[in-house]
Amino acid sequence: MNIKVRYFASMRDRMGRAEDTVSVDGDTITVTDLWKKASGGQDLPASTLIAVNMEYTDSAHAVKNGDEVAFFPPVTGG
Amino acid sequence: MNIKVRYFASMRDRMGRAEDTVSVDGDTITVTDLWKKASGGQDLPASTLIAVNMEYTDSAHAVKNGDEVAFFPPVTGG
Amino acid sequence: MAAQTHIKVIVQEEALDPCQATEDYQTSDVATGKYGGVVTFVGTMRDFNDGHQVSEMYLDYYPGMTERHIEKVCEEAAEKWEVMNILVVHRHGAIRPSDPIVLVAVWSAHRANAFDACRFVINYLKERAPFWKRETTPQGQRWVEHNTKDPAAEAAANNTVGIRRTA
Amino acid sequence: MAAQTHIKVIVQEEALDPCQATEDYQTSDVATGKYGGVVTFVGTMRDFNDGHQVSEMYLDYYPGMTERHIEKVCEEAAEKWEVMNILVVHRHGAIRPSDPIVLVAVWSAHRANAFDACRFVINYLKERAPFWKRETTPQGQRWVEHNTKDPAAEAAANNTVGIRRTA
Repeated sequence: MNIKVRYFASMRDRMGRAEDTVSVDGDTITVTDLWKKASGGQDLPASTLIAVNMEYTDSAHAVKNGDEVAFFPPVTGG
Repeated sequence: MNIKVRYFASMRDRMGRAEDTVSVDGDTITVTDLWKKASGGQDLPASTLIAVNMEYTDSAHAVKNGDEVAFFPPVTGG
Repeated sequence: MAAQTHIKVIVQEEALDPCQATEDYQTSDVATGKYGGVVTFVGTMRDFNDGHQVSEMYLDYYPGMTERHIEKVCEEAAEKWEVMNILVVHRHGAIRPSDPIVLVAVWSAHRANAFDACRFVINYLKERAPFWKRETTPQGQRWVEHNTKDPAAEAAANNTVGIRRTA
Repeated sequence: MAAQTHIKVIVQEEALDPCQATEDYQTSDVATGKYGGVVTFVGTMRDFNDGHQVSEMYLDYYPGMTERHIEKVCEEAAEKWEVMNILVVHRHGAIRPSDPIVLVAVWSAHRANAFDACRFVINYLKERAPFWKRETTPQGQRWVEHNTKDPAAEAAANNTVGIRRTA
């Protein structure tokens, strides 16, 4: 399955790109493992926020085919 | 001395005029007596508000030469 | 704080364009780049009151006294909350449904102060400011009555404003 | 209440004219003669932050998620307070000092509800809405940091909004 991954703000600068499409074997993958694949084995930086399908969630969340996953720093408000 | 007396809202309708200039013998007169003179001997209607020189006051206030006295119903706000 | 707050109060018979009034005042009187926000309240005439249709309202006021008392309340707000500018524009005379009646605009570095000060001023204007309403309904014209058992107490309250006076 | 409240949320890169936006929306979407007042908050970029000069700000956002979460907060406000209409317009992208960043406008029959709802929505927007600020100062560009010890707790808080949630 293919998962769309998006990065915002300083996370986009850090990754050097705004989004990835990550190919995953199997029906599901945790956010933690998805991040490892997308980042080339790095640990998820402390205080990173996660959204799956535009709702906040945590790193244990099981991502499924067609989900959109986003990583970003704490929001600063408008 | 001459005292300028002003009426607002339903008090103006009741008096049939917006203002009077009342001639008073002596240096001072209470608001109550001033009203009696201006109204031809009537009692001050209940719940009438009084301002002297644009500050709220009561009917015992001693009015002096050059003062402006106003009679009006309770305010309704804007 | 009062010394640092700029206050402008206008009572006018002409139609009120709240946007234009706010923008004109902001351009001429408000320090650019220093305030974080502006809170405005615009009050508009409704076409009903106490369950009956109102086709026109006439607002009487006491020229000089009305402005002076509104200014005093703005000064009181500026003592309570740190705000930069307060603008009040209020109509008098004949007003029709959906006409804007009143604008209160408060500029401040911090939004909480602007909200509190704006609310304080509009509460005074709606409850205690020297205005008198006459409504035109299908039954004719009538002065809106606000019965007072104790005019001395009301007069004292009106002088001190004191909606949230702490003393 | 929510079913009776009309809510519109716009996040745009174009310059924001708060007056024009409020008037256009009011003309097209707000029932004439039925509301007693409208409370608006307009937030403007200041030229300083944390003691240093800011010449430009860039606001990043998450298209789709940002609007959805703002709408949820407006719905929450409409459940708490009886209001007729809520309009939110928020900038993203490059913003310069004294540019309007955000407009929140709330129409209501009773002004207390409009004040409360407006304040609730702007507090959310300023504190928890999915925006990220990058400032340009004499020292260069920097993302504004908001350090979080516990991202899971923060995520949960952001989902529920709950600034004044009673449960």
